[in-house]
Amino acid sequence: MTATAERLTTSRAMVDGIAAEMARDESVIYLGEDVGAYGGIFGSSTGLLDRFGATRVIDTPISETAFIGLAIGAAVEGMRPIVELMFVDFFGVCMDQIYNHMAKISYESGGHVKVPMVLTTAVGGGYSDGAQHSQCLWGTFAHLPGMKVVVPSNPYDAKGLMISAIRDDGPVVYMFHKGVMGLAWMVKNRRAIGEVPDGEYTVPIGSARVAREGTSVTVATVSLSVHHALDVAEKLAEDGIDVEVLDLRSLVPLDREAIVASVRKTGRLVVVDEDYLSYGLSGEVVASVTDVDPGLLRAPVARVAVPDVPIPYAHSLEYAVLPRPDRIEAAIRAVAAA
Amino acid sequence: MTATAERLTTSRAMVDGIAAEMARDESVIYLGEDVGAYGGIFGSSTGLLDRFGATRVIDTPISETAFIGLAIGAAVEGMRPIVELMFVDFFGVCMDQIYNHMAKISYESGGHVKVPMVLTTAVGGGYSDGAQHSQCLWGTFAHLPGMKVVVPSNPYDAKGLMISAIRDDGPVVYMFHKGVMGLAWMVKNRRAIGEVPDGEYTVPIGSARVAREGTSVTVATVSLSVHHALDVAEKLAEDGIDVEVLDLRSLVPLDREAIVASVRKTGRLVVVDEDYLSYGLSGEVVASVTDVDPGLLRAPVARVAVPDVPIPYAHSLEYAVLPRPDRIEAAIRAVAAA
Amino acid sequence: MTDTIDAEARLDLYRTMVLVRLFEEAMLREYHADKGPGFDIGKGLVPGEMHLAAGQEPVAAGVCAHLTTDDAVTATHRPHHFAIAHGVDLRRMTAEIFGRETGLGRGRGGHMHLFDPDTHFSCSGIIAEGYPPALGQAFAFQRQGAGRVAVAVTGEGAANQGAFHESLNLAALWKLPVVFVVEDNDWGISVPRAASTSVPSNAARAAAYDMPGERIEDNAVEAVHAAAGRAVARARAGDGPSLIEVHTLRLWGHFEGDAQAYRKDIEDVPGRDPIPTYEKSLRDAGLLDDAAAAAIRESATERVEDAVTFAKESPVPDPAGALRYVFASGGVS
Amino acid sequence: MTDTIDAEARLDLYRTMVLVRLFEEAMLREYHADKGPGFDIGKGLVPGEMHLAAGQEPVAAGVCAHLTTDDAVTATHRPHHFAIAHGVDLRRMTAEIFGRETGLGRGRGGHMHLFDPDTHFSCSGIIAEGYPPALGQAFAFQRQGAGRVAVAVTGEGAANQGAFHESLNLAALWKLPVVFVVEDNDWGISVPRAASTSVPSNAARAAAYDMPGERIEDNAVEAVHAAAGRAVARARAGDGPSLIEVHTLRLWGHFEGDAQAYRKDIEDVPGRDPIPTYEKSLRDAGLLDDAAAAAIRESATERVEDAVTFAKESPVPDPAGALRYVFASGGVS
Ligand SMILES: Cc1ncc(C[n+]2csc(CCOP(=O)(O)OP(=O)(O)O)c2C)c(N)n1
Ligand SMILES: Cc1ncc(C[n+]2csc(CCOP(=O)(O)OP(=O)(O)O)c2C)c(N)n1
Ligand SMILES: [Mg+2]
Ligand SMILES: [Mg+2]
Repeated sequence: MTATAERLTTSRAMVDGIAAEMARDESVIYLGEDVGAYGGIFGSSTGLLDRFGATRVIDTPISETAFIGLAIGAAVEGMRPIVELMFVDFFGVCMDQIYNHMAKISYESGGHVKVPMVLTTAVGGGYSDGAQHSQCLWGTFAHLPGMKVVVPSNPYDAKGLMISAIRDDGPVVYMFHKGVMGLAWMVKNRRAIGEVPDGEYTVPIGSARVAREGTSVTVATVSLSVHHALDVAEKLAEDGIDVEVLDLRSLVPLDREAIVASVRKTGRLVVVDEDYLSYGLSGEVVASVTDVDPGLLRAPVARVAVPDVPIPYAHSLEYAVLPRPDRIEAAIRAVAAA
Repeated sequence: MTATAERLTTSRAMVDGIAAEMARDESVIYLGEDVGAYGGIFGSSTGLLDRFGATRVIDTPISETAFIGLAIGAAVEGMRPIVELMFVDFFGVCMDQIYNHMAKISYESGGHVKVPMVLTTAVGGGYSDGAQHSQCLWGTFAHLPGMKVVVPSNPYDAKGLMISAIRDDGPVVYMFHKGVMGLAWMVKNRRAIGEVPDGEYTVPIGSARVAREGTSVTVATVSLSVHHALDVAEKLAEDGIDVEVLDLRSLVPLDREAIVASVRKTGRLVVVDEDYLSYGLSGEVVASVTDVDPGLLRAPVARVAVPDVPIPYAHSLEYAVLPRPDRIEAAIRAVAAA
Repeated sequence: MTDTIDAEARLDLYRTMVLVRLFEEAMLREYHADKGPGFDIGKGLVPGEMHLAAGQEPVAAGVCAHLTTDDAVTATHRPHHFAIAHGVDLRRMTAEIFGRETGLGRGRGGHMHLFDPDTHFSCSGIIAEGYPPALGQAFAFQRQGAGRVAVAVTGEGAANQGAFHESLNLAALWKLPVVFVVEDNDWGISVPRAASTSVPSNAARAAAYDMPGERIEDNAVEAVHAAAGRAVARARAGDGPSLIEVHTLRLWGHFEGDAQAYRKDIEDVPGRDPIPTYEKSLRDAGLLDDAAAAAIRESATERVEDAVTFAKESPVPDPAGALRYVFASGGVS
Repeated sequence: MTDTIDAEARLDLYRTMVLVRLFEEAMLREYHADKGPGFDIGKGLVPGEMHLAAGQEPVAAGVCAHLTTDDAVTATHRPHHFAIAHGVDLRRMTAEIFGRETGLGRGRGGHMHLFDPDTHFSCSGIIAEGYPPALGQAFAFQRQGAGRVAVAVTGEGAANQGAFHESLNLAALWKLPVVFVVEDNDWGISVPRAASTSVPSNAARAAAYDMPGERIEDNAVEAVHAAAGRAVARARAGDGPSLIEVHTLRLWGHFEGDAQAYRKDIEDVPGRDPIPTYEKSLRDAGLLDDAAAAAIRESATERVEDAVTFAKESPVPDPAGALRYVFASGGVS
């Protein structure tokens, strides 16, 4: 293990983590649609085929139920498959394998069977891909027991969480937002590129990261919205609103202590969520506080999320429903002033 | 329309509602596995085949994607299908048709296409049916936009909500808890049988019902847990704890005003949810209050739900994780005392 | 059930193919017009993924020639050729692709989500999941007894998805008036057919449902026309579903921006373009000369450019209306 | 690859069938022992749904005769016969059905969720969804190169589920060492095969994947044994998957409590019991007499009753441990 580091995009950092584990452990393989020669539609496996060959980096038919199930069976027999669901939006064709099998076998077997696998999947919108290719849906996965759910926002975490996920003895869902990957062909955010240590390191699953310390308002969020929240925080600092940005990083387990600790300090909470508003992340974050003490909240909570509408295609409409910086800023100002 | 009424089980009331609409409207049909001669595994279609014949009450192959999709296409062409997913736990084999098609076509078509259909499905545990046959999962459905979600707790609502659901010009998911159906072969609750008016009537979708007025603590819940909550409330009344029980009845739309109004009165909130704890109903109910004013809450909120564990088989374990009366009672006492 | 085809029908096939091609060329142009500098998928008047069907015109033209707008078509993520061949209004379809309020879906849907109740056309971006709703349309038609049919389209990659199997079985079981069409363009994005499909022909799979299955080679529009004629007639007669697989050609990338580095047949692709081939056969048969061909192109160009102009001049949706149409009542709740 | 079977192997088939049957009879007895008054599905030492496999013994016996406990089996909601024939520990399996801490799943799983890593056995309550994980076991075995195989079982009703199709295609494509077994007991709960399946034989569907397919009629255990022998040998040799459909018999209801009012063949069912039939053929062949038959029953009874006693004497899980084993680390988070 070296102490050097490189500046990588999130996508390259994710691949770096996979490659490190594939080099270390023969039983790690990467399976999915267009993950071989294509390198993953969103760059999640670029270069792996060249390095590890077609027996370990495997293109599948468009049969998500069959190949995700295959990964489960292989994991049960001791392999450590990483299997990609190209867009999370496609979960409906294969959710049974995911939630009724991958996630439940450990429990149903009384811990006698382990299912060490990673399910990777691309999430997020913002580029007019319409209602079936733009969703986040992490709330859907996090609601169902038995799978950990991680959602990196930056290159460092992307690699470290990937290594942790692969080494976990149970199933981990690893959701990468297209907008944080630093892809050449999408709108770029400067936070999608960053310092990534060479070699192995892990980021623990289940611990949030204070992305920015502040005292006025807590913004709890994940993924691309972390970038937006930090941008907004910089701007608001000029107006004397000192925003604390909490990057939750992992939805299961959820770092409830970090949420409560931050709100204890600020007394004000904004949850930013690119998933749908209702029955999802935003409510759970709020409840993490009210479970302990609703008195910590000195103002109504603002939930900046997709307002229970399919993601529209037209740019004007899509930007109206996504938690864009303008909506985040307005919410923080309102909560800070309340 | 007559003014007479009968005492019916929830199951018979549900069927009564379906039959009334089938008699009135030729385009209403009932499709699903074992809905014909068997009459529905949980009595959701008993007697319909005899009355309406095999062209309108139709047994399907075990091909949920195909036959739910078929219902969607038929609805698009002007029929009003009711289609049954035998257990909600099976949603993973057909969720794409449900959430990416049934629920989104109206929006994607800019309102030009309507999908008037009802998806019925059995939910709930408590009889040792294990991790794949005991779930509620209403949080999963309610999180995804474009479908209304109703969850009746008693015979009157079962019929009235069914008629509303059939008449709705969009998709409605109708979730019936096995434990409220009044089935001969399951543990019986006296509230699973009740007065049901003959003929047509509707219960509006989206309005909660105050099942019991009270001033000390609000219990917001649905379905079988309403029965338990009322039982507990009766008991606690003797100790001077005056519980208000809110039967939400519909999760989408959610009657947020009713929740806030009740909490405004009591200042204390317990949410009882037979679905999984995290990222679900309980958080959303809490957030409905904190969206408006966290100051309404004079004590921590108690969430009595399934604690993010697959439903265990063994009776001792299952009863430990379900929101049984003992846990509800303890939670109300704690919140009342806080 | 005849395999002969008259001159006017042949010219119609050609007209449809040309119209589709000119439309796809226009989309190509408009899509790339304002994606730069570099290539940003979210930019421009036509943002998002764009799956064009150039090369696959024979399938849509040959099949839809047998349909009226009372029949239904469910298409895929690559839907334009079928939409056009089936008679979806070109202006409103184009406006949808441009995300305008005048579009088929008032800009809410986009190019993978074209819904037209007037022609019973729809499509879906989810692989093979357009098949099941087609069954339902066929189910409703069967009850009406008027001989209407539903055509359900997928790619060859999609034929390995569960929905394909379930749909074929259910349609055969209930003798639904469906024609299943598989467009085999050799690729599912970067995955060649041999790496996805365990049999050389999906037509062979029809036997697993006791259904006629036919495979058309060489992207031959008249062979498609003939096979579809038989399948549609069978469905209209109440004899149940059929499956047709057409070996067609993806002339361009899977979607725009696809560099196709994986594609070994790439050199050879332009030479397999079905339109010049068919044009030549019509010329050889004396049905087409320079003037007639030019007139067909001209009229198609006019229609396409009219649609593009209509789209560009149409209003962008007001963000204030973003929540309309979630429910049938119009609003979000 | 031979169809001949020696005397000991024939007796073994019989022994397995008898053991399964006595187990199912014991479950029937224990299940109904304490459901009253009336019938409450949630009551008693063995609560919940109970799908017994009486009548289907020939399938499990014939197939599993070719396996060792290094091979994998994934079964369905009706799993006992395959579990027993594959050699799952009877005590721990029974304890699981009784929901005890000593059970295969420490009481967390139940009768539809039996997982035994020692014999690579598992099952699932979701129709056809046991097929895909079997592919993964076969995939891991293929890489080990030691000739291990995975057997994946469903009912005929399940063969119309998407997972069936996807699994067959993928297994054939990658030449995975899998044997797909379809138990055709004529019914999917109350739905007769003719109302669910568009073809008379699922073996015919194997051709849709370029895979050998065979249908065995008459619930004939030796024919199952022969076909399975060929399929297992093929898989072990690296030649890929096969499909076997067996026309078997559901002797009892779909689950316990099923009144079977829908079942028109009900009168005729007991006469088709495969065990007396097979017993007679062994007697006719001089392989079995009263004493030997009695000894087999006696030893099976002993094993079954020992397992039931073990289960009943085992501790009920402590509610305090309800959250253990959600994650591999043991806890809920
Ligand atoms: C269920 C699902 N899985 C994966 C995808 C991603 N995807 C979109 S198009 C495509 C390839 C489709 O290939 P094919 O069916 O042959 O159609 P073609 O693109 O060649 O027209 C894939 C994998 C999807 N849209 N839906
Ligand atoms: C996806 C799914 N759909 C429906 C069911 C409910 N169900 C359980 S068993 C069964 C019938 C299965 O029939 P078959 O496959 O023939 O097996 P058998 O019961 O006859 O052994 C059904 C419909 C289920 N468990 N999973
Ligand atoms: Mg293709
Ligand atoms: Mg069966």
